[in-house]
Amino acid sequence: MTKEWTPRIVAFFCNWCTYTAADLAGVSRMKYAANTRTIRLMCSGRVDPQFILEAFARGADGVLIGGCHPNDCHYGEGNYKMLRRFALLQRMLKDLGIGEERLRLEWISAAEGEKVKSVINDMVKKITALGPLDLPGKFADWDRELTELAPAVEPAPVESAVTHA
Amino acid sequence: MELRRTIKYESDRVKGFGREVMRVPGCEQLEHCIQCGTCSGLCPLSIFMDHTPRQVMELTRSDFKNEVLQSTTIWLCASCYACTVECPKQIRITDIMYELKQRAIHEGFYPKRFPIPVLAQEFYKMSHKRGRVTENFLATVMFLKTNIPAALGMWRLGLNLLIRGRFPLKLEGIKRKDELVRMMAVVDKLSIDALNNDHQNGGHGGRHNGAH
Amino acid sequence: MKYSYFPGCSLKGTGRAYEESLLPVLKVLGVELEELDDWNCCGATAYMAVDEVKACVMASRNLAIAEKAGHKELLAPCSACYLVLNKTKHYLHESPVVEAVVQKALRQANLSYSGNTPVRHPLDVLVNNVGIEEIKKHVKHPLKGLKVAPYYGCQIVRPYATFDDQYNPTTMDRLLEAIGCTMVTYPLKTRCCGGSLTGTLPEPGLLCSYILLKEAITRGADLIATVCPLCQFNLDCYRDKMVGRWGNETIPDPRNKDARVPVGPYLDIPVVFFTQLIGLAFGLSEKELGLQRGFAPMRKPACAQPQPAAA
Amino acid sequence: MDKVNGNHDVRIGFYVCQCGHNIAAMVDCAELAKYVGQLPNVVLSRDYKYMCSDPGQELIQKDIKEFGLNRIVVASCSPLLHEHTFRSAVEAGGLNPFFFHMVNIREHVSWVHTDRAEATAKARALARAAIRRVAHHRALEVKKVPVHPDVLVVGGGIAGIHAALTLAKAGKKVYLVEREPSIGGHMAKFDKTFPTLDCAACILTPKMSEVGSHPNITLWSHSEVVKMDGYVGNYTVKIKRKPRYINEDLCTGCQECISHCVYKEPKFHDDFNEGLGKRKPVYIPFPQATPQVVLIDPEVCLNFKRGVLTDKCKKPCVEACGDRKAIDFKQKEELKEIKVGTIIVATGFQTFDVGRMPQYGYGRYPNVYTALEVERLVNASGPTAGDVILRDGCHPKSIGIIHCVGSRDKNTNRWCSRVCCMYSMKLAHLLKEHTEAEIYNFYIDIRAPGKGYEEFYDKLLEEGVHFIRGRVGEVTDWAFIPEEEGKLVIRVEDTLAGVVRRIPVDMVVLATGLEPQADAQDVRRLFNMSCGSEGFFLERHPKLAPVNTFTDGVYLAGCCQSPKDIPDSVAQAGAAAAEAMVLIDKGHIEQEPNTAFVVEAECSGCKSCIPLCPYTAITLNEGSKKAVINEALCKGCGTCVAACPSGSIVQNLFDDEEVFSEIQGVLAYD
Repeated sequence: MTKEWTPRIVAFFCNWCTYTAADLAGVSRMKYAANTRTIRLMCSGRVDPQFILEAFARGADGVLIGGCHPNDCHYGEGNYKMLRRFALLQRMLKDLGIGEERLRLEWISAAEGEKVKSVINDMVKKITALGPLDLPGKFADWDRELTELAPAVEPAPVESAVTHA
Repeated sequence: MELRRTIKYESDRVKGFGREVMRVPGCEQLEHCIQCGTCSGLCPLSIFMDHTPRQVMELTRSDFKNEVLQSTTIWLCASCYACTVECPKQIRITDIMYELKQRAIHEGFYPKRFPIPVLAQEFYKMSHKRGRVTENFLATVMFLKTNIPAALGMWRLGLNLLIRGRFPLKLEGIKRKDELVRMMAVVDKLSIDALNNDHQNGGHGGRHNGAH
Repeated sequence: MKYSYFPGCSLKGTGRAYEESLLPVLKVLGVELEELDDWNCCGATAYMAVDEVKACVMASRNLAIAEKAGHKELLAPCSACYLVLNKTKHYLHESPVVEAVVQKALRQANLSYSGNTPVRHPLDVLVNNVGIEEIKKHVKHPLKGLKVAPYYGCQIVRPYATFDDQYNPTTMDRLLEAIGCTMVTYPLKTRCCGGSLTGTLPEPGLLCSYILLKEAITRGADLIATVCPLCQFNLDCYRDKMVGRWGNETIPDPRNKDARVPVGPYLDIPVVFFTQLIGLAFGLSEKELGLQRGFAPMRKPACAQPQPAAA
Repeated sequence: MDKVNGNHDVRIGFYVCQCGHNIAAMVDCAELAKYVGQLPNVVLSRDYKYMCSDPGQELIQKDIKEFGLNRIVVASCSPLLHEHTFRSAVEAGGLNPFFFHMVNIREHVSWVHTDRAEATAKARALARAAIRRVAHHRALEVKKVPVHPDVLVVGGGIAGIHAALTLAKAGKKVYLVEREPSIGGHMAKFDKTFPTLDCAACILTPKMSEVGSHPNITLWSHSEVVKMDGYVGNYTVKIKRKPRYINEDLCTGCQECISHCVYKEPKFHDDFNEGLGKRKPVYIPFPQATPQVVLIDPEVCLNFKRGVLTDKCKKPCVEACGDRKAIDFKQKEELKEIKVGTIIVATGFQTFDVGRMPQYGYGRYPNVYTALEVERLVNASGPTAGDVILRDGCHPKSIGIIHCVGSRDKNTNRWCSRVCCMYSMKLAHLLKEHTEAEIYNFYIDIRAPGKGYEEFYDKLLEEGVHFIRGRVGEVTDWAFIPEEEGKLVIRVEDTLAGVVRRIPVDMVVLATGLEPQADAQDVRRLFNMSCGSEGFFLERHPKLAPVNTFTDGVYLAGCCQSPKDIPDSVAQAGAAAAEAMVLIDKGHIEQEPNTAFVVEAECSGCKSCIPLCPYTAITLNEGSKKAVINEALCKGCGTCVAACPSGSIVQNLFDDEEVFSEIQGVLAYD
């Protein structure tokens, strides 16, 4: 870990609204926290639950999903599809012991550069307060326990859930 | 006729004064003033002011502290909020006037015997001492302190009020004065400005969620 | 309906008539009031000029006591109090810094402020909680033909237009129409009365008040109805000074448009609290409504003399 | 440092763009280049001043040949800006253009962060992700689809008219759809135009009739677009033609029906004259209306009751029309469906609703007017034939014109409406001409930034029109001194003289600002565009793509994009027409090959993807019981990919591997 911990947030932005909004924020020289790492997708509908789990598994402290406002999806309803998965995922994450605040879905239109700024700053603030998630660290511990205590035991469900094909 | 130089030199500015005022909660919007004059246009008292409210805004923003705090404008503001609700840039002019009044009083920036600040302070004292204010006493004190002839001129008003039972002869007050004293003591201890500054410099004060 | 009641200093002094008329009227309407225990000065406008934060502490003490009292809402009849209490709520909400200070101060008195006690004005309560219809039910002597200039003053609609329109408030109009009065169009409804300037700087202060009286007169009003003790005081108690200053100004004769007459003699137009009018309509006596406290005697046109309501 | 996939023949070239100081100032480019240089598969790593410049692009091409690079990553600005540039460069270098990936370290890093170390760290993470990602890139083919040569222009104001004519003259077929019964828009209501003062009708009417008669233009007035499907080059649009109860082909515009209507006197609200005039149930909006065809208002015509045909009227209009038989009370609304390749949206603006600023007394005082009303009032063909007679029957001796009503005001609309200063001065001139009244302009700032505009301002000063710099607080009718009695009083600070003034006037004109049409949001969705925060349609780039939208093949013209005057609207309309022609004349568009396909072997035939596709591009092959995606229909949103339980759907450019490696990349520690 770096000397003094700051959260790392993976952001999945849809190409048409939120990514463009982030560009706008840049063109408008708005200043926001440098903790997000943006990954561009064509539509929030493309966000596969596995992407999110993978992000957490690889050490993200939070995941932000940005899509078009309801009715504004470039592809009609991709954002709704995401919304549905999101609801399920929230529940699942709770069971995995990952606080709901760590996964956030926001509708941000191409015009809302200001919102990109405020959402990111707000999320960084909240997650800083929550502290690190550090799943990789936990995995390591669990692995150790497993190997030390019960070599026979199956791998922890969490791990199986986050390892992808 | 007697001539006066009206030019302003940079040395006349008290640099940072404007910023200071704009940092006070409620006064931030002053930055956005476009000098449209809506405030003066609406102000029922602007017709008596040496500087119109608009000018006070500009003088404040550009650090002409002395001009601002010496102007009659801040004292003429009767806080009817007409300017505040109409300002196209949502500047809370009335609140800024309060801020300026406070500074003028703290720094003794007003003519001797000028009734308004005297009233304000007497009001302050009385409400502190007694927890409540009895207007007629307040007025009397003010007149005695500022303009005795006027006080005399007021006797008829006083009498009329007396006849109509609107001139209480005893001072109002609260029971738990000590409580109030303790509360005020707290405020005196904490320097609100200090808090403000800390608050400004990224202290999580809420309204500012700038990047850190 | 039960409210905590914050009279404010004026209603105990120069504005007694307001309290004297408010209480019986609310009683008739079955609105219970409980005067706030050991309330203190709201930290009124004059105070704010000295130390805004302390003003907030003053105000919030009252708010905190009200919260303790347990009735959901606080009734503040004086416009200045109403504004300062509301303003404090906004201020505390907006500025966490100030709130921190205030909470700390309150703790000295084992009080705390949560911000969930709405501050209401009688106009608001009468129209939006009691309701015009309910009020009509209690009218015994409709003030038929009484031409009223409704004067709201500034501080109940500005800057927080909570229960009425800030350009053209109408709650009092509706209220007084309900008890039979006729409203004259009065464009100065919310223009400033000069506040405390009338006392401190008569020239500008009195002019503000004078303009209000003059306009009401030229619009042919029998009287002016106010909602604020300070407004009432300013319009009511400085007439002699106004006559002295502007008595000779001429206005179009209210009775005959072409002629012009000096305004002086008309300046004794009565200025009453809206609650006093409601009281009259409810059949309460002028005495118990404190009407005798006004400088200008309340003139009622013959048709407005108490008469049984056409039920 | 964990190893990227086993793909060892991957040879990546990495380039950081300093973008002058734009990036270099906040990101340590040299350090970044150095860092990426030591990542696996990276053959060379450079930082350069301007990658998008020709030398920058040539550098890439040279390196590809020299070092046998087969993957290129450029860290510079937003892919939405230059991805295309670099792909072409890569292609020119002899590689498939999709062996390229772009990292946005300007809009998303250098411009938005304040700590150089943090910014550089973020840039490192993003670059690292791209390096890992690009290893998985595959060669892809760009699909070419033909562009339908016809164009749809929505809105028949001056912008729409100009765009339509430009295209028609170039030999393109154009559908011009206008909501109102006639084209002409706001300009048709104006009397004169600033600063030249040439009569609006004189310059607009010829263009209108040309539209009406041009063989290449299909004009559908009194019609609205209700649906748009398809994609750039191949849009299918549904248009609703509202019934006007007149057969357009048979009506000659003789207007006999109007004079014979049972209503002898016009008595209904006349929208074109802002309600200052009246019309009959059967009417033609204004003399030069195009098409020159009357229409019947079913809301007020005696032959209808609340819009429903009753046949109660003896219909002298039908008699008057005689054997032309143009009147058809049975006419129904009809739906037209057209195919076009490109669309120009020119839906215009609406004027600010002055009811939102009661302090100016509109509606309360009869002699307070909106600017548009005054345009009609001074107009020779207006309701008063150009005689400025007020609602109370008098002629004004003094007039106050209040600028910025509903502009530059956080309580209403924050933006400057750009045209009010000029049209206010125009109206001041015209009113002076018509009434010789004393005229006061109340302004915050005079904005006259156009050819001949400042000169016009100067001309007005010469004419003795008063200019008072101050925003009016309120308009009232209470008199302070006798001279004010019976007048409207404007109280304002003359901010230049530094004094407060009360100015009694007979007439007040409110220079209302421009705002988005009430239904702008619906229109935006219809053509799936974006809106700026004020609600005007958002251009793709404020400087470099001012008439493009985020939807390819949909262009903007006129005030629907932002307030602008006639010259600018016309210029923009020309630009939009040109952009449309670019596509038409090119004949085809290249489609981003980001479509999805099913890996038959892995598909379990569960059908869960089928209902998800908004374009019904997925079907089940009854034979193989496997899903198949019709590439032509797929638009590449990737929703099905994310949902496929067996992970058997692959999206080009956003393949699972690619995204996963990107995720791992941004999170891996240095």
